[in-house]
Amino acid sequence: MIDQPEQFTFDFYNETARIDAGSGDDLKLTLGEFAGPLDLLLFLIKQEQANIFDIPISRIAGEYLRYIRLMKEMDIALAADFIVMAATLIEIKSKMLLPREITAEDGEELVDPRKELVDRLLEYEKFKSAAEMLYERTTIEQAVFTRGRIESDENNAEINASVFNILSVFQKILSRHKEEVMMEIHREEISLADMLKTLRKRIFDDLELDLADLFEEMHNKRELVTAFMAVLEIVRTESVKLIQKTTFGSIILRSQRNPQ
Amino acid sequence: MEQSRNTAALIAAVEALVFVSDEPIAAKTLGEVLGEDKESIEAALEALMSEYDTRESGLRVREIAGGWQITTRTEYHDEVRQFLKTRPSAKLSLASLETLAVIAYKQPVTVPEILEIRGVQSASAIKTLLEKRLIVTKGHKETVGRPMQYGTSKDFLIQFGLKDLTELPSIEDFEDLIQ
Amino acid sequence: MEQSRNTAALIAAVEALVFVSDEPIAAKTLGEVLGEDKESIEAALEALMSEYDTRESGLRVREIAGGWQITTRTEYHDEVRQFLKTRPSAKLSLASLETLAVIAYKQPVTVPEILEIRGVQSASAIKTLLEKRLIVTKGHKETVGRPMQYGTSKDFLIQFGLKDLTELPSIEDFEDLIQ
Repeated sequence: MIDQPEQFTFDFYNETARIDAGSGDDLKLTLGEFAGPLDLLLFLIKQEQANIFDIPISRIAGEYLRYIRLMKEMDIALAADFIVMAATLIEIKSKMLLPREITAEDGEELVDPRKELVDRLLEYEKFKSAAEMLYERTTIEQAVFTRGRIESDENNAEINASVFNILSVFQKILSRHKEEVMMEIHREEISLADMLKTLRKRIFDDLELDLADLFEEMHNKRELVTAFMAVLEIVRTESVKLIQKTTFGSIILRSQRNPQ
Repeated sequence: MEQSRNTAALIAAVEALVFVSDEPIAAKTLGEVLGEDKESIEAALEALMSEYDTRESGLRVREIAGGWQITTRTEYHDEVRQFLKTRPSAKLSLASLETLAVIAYKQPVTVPEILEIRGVQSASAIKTLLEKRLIVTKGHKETVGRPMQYGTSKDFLIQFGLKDLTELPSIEDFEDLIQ
Repeated sequence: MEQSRNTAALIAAVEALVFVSDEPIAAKTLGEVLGEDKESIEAALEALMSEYDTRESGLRVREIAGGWQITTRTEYHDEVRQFLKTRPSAKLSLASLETLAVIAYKQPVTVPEILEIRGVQSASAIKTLLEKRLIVTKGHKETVGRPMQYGTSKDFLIQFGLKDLTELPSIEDFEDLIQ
């Protein structure tokens, strides 16, 4: 295949934010990766079977805040956007409580304090539907293939790079230069069990492992903690010793097993 | 190029060029290479397309991303996939698809404008879309902070099977779906 | 695979597979993928081949190196060659791309400075970039050894669709996305 463009699939229905309400405060929460406050609001409106053009703001705001609190309790990192929305809801709610003043012109309708929010929700829903349309299109396109590589492909191809490639490549050089590890956004969390497995293999293969090297390889705090726990565990359960040859010198994990 | 080509020879030449081009080839390019006018090229492309359709070929000729391309017919995707051992891959997240939808309809559009619509930061989605070349930068917006603007790429058209951006359904059409 | 394919559908499936294969595809492989016996596959290939011949296609199906492939017909090689000539040649290697990136962002820049940033020699990459006219020399730097300085060319701007160098995305634009 000549640069068969990467094909995309998307599991539309499993990735949306889902909040399973159990009985009372016992809620299970599955937030889609980057679902935002508008998603949460739409979800709550649907759940309350409310009319989007006449949102029972007090009830929805209450529910919204309950979910926010819950997410905080569950230690889910809350985007600032969620808090901003909470403030907006409270503001709308308080405006709704004010007595409705009569406007200068008789009969002219008052601007509903909810209007701006409703407009935003409607606008956002359109793009959600558009995303779904794109998903369907790309699904169809996945059944289409282009020709295999032919001879002329070898001596061809325009400069197959965009400005962004240039920037991105430059950025990589810089970070390589500074010996910085660029944090990947979707790094998979490594479990303690996996870490232990890796660690065991390395120690028993190499017999020694410099702890500083090991920790250097970790990409974030969480991995560091996992690595640290793995070290403690392996020292406790295996014939492995922690050795420091000189004060302030590097700490070495050494296998006490006899090399085969 | 010689002008004395008959229709069949022109269609055949067009077919050969559409085949060798590794991306969709524009009718204009075909005209330039073959020294033929726009009408002849378009007629040849139409003829070629219906020829593939009528003989129930495993392939078809189609217009996409401002050009013409030969691809397999969707009916045979099972067989092709089995042979190439490809699986549909590389998931786009909901965030990426939503962000892509906003960019497709609002381009050129800046990160703050996308935030305004989605109500949530879209930075990592934009990065993914750039890496997959579905979007491209479109210069800075001449406004406070000169934010970068983004738009969809040619790869976007190809990936989503579009001739051009006007083929996207109007965003207002989605309103009806909502309520 | 389902066995109930009719002849036309088998020919079409064979055509699709021959088309997508990078290498000439063996009849045996076709049989395996399609779950058809040798005779049916060979009959389908013969039928396909004569179909291409009788309709005077710009392409033909041929047996080569123990497999089957679709190629352009020799009659149209002038046109094909003409078309291939119009295309810019050769992909940039990663080394060239990296060197180009350094030059784009750090220009005017000397070879020792590029070495400093990339950590590897870039001499052949610079040669390639000069040949492709993506970079130009920008006079000597008034320092020890008076090394030559390089910068990007007008062709660079055209190739990457930039109005001018200020349109290059900034490192900050990128970092905004990384967070």
